[in-house]
Amino acid sequence: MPSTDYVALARELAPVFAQRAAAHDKEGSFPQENLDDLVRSGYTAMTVPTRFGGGGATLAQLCQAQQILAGACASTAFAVNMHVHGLAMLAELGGATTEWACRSVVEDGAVIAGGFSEPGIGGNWWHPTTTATPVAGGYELNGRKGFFTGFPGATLLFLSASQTDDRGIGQPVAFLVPKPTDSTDSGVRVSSAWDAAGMRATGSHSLALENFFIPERYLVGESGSLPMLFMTGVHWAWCSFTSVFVGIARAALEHVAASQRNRTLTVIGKPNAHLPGIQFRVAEMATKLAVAEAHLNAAIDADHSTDVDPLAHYIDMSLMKTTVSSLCQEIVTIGMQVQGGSALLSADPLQRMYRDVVTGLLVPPAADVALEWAGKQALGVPVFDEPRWVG
Amino acid sequence: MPSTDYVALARELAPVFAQRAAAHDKEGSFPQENLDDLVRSGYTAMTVPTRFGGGGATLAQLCQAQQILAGACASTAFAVNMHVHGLAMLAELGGATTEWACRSVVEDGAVIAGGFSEPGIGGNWWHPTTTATPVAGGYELNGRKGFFTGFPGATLLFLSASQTDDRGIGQPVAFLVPKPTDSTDSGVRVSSAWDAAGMRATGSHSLALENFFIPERYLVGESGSLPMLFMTGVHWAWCSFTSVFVGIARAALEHVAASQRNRTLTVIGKPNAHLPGIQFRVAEMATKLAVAEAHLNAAIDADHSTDVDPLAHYIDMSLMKTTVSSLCQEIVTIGMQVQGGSALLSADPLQRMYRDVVTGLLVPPAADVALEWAGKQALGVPVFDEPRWVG
Amino acid sequence: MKGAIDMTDAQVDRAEWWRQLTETATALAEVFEKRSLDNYERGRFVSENIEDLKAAGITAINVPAELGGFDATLAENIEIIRILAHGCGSTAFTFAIHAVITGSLRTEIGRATKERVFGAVRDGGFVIGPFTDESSGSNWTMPSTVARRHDDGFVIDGVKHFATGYEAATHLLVTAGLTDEHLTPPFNLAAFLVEAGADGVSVQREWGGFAMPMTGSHSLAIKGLQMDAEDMLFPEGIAPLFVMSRQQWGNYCFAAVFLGLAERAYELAVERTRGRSNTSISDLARLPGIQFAVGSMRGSLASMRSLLHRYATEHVEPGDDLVGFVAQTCIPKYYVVNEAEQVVAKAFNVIGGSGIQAGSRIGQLWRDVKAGPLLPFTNDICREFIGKHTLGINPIEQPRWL
Amino acid sequence: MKGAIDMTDAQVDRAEWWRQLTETATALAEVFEKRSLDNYERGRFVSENIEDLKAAGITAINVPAELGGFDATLAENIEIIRILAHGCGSTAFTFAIHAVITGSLRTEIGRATKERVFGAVRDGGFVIGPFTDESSGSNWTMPSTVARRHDDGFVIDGVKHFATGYEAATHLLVTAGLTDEHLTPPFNLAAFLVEAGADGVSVQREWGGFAMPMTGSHSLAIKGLQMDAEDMLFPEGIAPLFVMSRQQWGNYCFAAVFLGLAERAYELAVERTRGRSNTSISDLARLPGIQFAVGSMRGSLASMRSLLHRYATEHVEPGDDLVGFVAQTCIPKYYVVNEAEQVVAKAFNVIGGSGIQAGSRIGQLWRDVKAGPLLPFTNDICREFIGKHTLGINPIEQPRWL
Repeated sequence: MPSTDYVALARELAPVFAQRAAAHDKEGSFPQENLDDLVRSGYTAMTVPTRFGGGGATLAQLCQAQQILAGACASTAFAVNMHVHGLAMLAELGGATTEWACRSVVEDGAVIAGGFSEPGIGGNWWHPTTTATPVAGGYELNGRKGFFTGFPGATLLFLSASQTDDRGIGQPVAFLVPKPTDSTDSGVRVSSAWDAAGMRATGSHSLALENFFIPERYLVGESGSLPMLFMTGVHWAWCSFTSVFVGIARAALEHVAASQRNRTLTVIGKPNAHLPGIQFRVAEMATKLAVAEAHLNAAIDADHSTDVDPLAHYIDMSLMKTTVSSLCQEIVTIGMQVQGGSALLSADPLQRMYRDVVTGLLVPPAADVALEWAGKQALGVPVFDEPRWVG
Repeated sequence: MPSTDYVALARELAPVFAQRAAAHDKEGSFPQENLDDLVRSGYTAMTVPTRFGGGGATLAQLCQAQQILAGACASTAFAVNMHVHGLAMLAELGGATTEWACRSVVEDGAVIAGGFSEPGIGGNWWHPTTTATPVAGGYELNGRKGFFTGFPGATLLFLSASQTDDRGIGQPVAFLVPKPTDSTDSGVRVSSAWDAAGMRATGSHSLALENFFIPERYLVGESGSLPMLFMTGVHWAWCSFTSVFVGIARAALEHVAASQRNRTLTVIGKPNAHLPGIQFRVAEMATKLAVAEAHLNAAIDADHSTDVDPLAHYIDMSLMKTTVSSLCQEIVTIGMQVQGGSALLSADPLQRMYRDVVTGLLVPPAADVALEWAGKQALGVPVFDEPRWVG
Repeated sequence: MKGAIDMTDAQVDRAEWWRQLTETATALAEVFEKRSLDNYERGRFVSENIEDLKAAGITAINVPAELGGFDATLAENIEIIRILAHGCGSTAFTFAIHAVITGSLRTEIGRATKERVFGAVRDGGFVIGPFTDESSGSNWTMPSTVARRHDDGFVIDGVKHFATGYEAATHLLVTAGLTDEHLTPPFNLAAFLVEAGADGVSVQREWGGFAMPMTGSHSLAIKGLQMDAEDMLFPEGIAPLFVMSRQQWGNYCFAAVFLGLAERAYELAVERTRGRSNTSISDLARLPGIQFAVGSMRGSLASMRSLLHRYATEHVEPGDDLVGFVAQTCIPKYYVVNEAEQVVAKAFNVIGGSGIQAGSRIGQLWRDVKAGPLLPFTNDICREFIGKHTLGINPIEQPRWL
Repeated sequence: MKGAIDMTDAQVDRAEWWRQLTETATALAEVFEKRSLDNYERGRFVSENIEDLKAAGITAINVPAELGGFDATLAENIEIIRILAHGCGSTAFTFAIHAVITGSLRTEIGRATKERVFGAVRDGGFVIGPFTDESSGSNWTMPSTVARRHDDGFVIDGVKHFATGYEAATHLLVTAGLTDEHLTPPFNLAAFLVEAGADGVSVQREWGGFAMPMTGSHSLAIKGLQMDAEDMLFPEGIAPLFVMSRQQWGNYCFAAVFLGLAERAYELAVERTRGRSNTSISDLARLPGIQFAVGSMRGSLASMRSLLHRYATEHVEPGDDLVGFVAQTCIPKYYVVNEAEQVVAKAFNVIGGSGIQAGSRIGQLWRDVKAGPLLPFTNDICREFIGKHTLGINPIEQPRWL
């Protein structure tokens, strides 16, 4: 059990983050002061194992805390998400790099950002096009990374690349490496700064990796082991991602319910909450939220041990993310209708939630692949069979 | 028949508006140069009757042209919408004020903006809280107007207010009055500049009317006739509103289809368009768009004469707007899923469409009132009976 | 028939003729609904209803004007089908099969065949087409029924499912794959006009359908059925093009059946609510939930009607892009049958527990409406055709996907 | 019964006992499904199945531990109901009524009544409760059945609909409004324990339901039914609180029936597709549309299961806010019954036209699933309770709306 109550900590930090959210959203600026608060308060050490001085938080604690942050400022929660869940996955892997990273987090306030998305691979993260070429003392990486969430605030980069094995086949490998502090000629260049409709304050830049040298010691795990590592640890990723969207949806419902209890139209003389149309739509929101929470919680509480078939585990987690993030987007959309025209005003946080929550439909795992794999598995069709479909 | 082909004109103007759209959206600036183009090209004279030198465009022509503008820049289409459909409604009303307004449009390039929304009345436009007090030579207006779309570019203001009749009952009245050019002490003050998540370039400011004097001659129609006038002419309002959202949805489908035909993932080696998941979702979009278009067109082609019961007419038009605008929002949301993560980038117009199209759920008529009235009418319950519900 | 012939004799105004046809259809739908309450559970074929439709001249609406017929448009066929579906889904669907065949065939066949078919139809003939071959997955391009050349004619063998209306049929349109080696699917498809009662056609399994139980959609065994050369309706290789270019008839007429079912479900919901009370609610119609549901059904039905009408008037003839046209005709079918399910479900909820009582009409509608997405073009085929066409991909190119 | 008693005698580990109960339920569900294929159309009451459940000790799962019973939790009741629904909706629903009554009653009644009821249940008793009064709109707070005081007891008159399981019942829980002037609704509500076969209870109309046809949910006429004072289960004015505080049993157990139906529909869709082919498709399971549909159903079912499980374990006992608790218990019922409809519809589409053939199991599921939203709490009541509660409005305050 962690000595820190991270859920209480999230509750403590949330109101300040909520106040700062509108400005960062407007400017698309990175909420560095929020990240500093998270480091200072020990939030970023949450998933570091206790043996390395961290909090050793459980998946359930991580997810609950992230939901609370997301309800206040979804960008902040999303920006720190790769850090908190990535550390948990690394901790399960073990090894020297992991220990070094964990100690950096606890002792030096290190923050990890991760990049597994690339232009041209869609949701197929197991097929990176970034190449890792062995050179003296390490590797040289070349390629492009998209949606590198949290990059501005990171001190460590968690990166995937493809290394060609002795059969000439590309195998995904991963590195955890200090972010170059020298912005020129370091091999890591922001090729396109983040500018988007939602999650605007996540600093999810696109990067160009150009002969980026990484010393050998920063390699994580063994070559080729990445897909299996990711499948067996995927609950950390998909449950924490999903928590961000559930947090937004819950905040939207609470905000809408409070607004409608307080808003009185002159023509009806009672709060809007007394209108059956408002009640029925709020009921849809509340019901969908209960479903989203229950499905997420069931995934959090599921058996994540190696007793479970890794593919089935990966599929169950992916289906959960697909189903729940879709429910969350519906909840906020209904909320917009309940709230009415004022929901569109920048002064109403609901419009930011509407823009942020749609990200849930867009981040990995891709819904179509989740449904395809779930269908194939149930129907006894191997998921990697070629041709992919026959008709 | 109008001598100008306004649909062709919209097609001609659209590409330029589309180029300008991103910048105005980013800044939230009013697209004055678009409005100037619309005036210069005669687009704004579209619905002025031919007897006053206008185009005398039909509802079908208006709606088709507005759909095209909306596909390029929804804010521009929405900002000019009150002008083009309002003129058509005024033309049916006739009278000296109308003739003066029509001639101003044709001869002086006048542009109308309209304000019927108010804080505190919800969608109940027939209950304005702005008061019109008779004074020597005219009226003095006091109150607040919200969502005064197109205000920055307008030269004429179309306003509603409530005048207390001799029984002490408030009756809605309307005025069409030159916009004061003196911004200080004119009685019309921008109390809150438009700053919103969608339709950002519409300049839909909130106004405070403070002892705003309006000469008698700017009164439109007779006191108390406004609700009936609006009900019988409502097809101009709801069909043109809806056209804006159908235009967005169609543009979204075209944009998504083109993107998916051109985007090739390295891991599949063919355009994404060959993926069945993409095909199925695009099919949903195309089907819903066909439904939206068909329902809108049926409303445009419906009998709008006084042979039709005004309440039934109002309900049919309102149900159409409710059903179709909801389909349009769904189309764009599915489009976001098809497009994937890049849909969120400011560089992709789809994210703007996602923010603009949700406005369709928020502008009048309110969905819940439309459903309530449609249900009551079918069930033989008078729509204004009190108590409103019994259970 | 009397009606129809009197009309032509008297040179009655076409609009007046149409008015009489729709009025008659409306009146008959009410009669059919009463019969449905009696016969649905037993799954008795709607032969009495079909006889009524014949007597009213409704089965003859597609007889070409040159043969003295009403020569109904596709939109008019749809309107009649929709009206009939208010009373009885089985009757509307059975009639729809006849309407699809007679409506689409009249412009595509030679004078002699036309007189043979439509002369019969004018005099009370009823044409059906069991199009679903054994284990073909409803894919007409891969028939399992075969036609072998024999002397100057053909011999046909196979099994056909869903022979809707068989008991009322005077003629059957039977498709089969020619065994000629030079013809590959789908160009080996041929269509034959078979007189009812011909040797070699027998009922293999009687219909006992869960939905549309009164359509008599038996499975037929076709064994050694002998056809003359002139019984083949199209020249070799042309039948597939005919089928493709006439999909609008199937897609729109089927959609009309389910639109009609949804409309009737809506009416029942209003009827069961308007002015009703119980011990706790003095007026069900004043409950907001009922009002919202009724309003929402109205919106859905208006959408469905607009869509189907638009397609039945504006997307009636294929242009140069035949496959693209077929893809477009899927749109109203796909939307209407699925939306109809939602409307019937909502109406059922408004009616409430009393709708569960046996013999209730809403229960029949709930069963019938489920047939919609299962009829060709099925949902997945619709999605594939519409999606590929919108994305500029030919829906019938191979490989179908990656 | 034998099974259950042996268990207690042997002091068998409770987990092992539970394993045996679920295994037996699973095996029986398969038997019930075969019977359903034979009996559904005829609407024969599932008496054989109820006898099997008695023999297996499943009807006795709610017998309190102090009386030697398994004393099943609400979550365990739900699990059994869900399993039974895989085989037969009518059986699962009939059992659910008994489970709701026995499960909720055991903690609320005195020692003597408890021994009377649960002694009987342990020995094969089956308790049902026809709760729907004539023209009450399913609103139990406004009963039309009345109980008049007479000597030291009561005389009951009224009509009760939906007496599910009547033919198997050994006991009936009959609610009625006391005619005492000092009691106003809902506080005049009283509940009586009636032995089956009592004079004054007769079948007024036999059940012939469109959905759940084998539940024997007859309408009962109650005329001059005489009750002793001790047959009244709760003190005056307490019955309404009992009903309110036990709504979780009805809402969750009903939801479990429809979850089970949806799960079975999904299984059938997979069974009918896996490894199947036709003349045009070599392997149906390799079609993307089928895969997406199966994947999407899996997602839906996982959501439904998570939701119901969460509520059945975490929202089991009311706290201080009784009405708020009732509102919360509506959530899984509302979601599951409506989502189940969507899943069954999707499964039916995957199965395709062959599902329309008579006697098909998917057709039975399609009919049964429609009962879900019509059972209390109906959709509109759920929406009202959930919405008001979320907005901080007491769902039972008056006036209900503006």
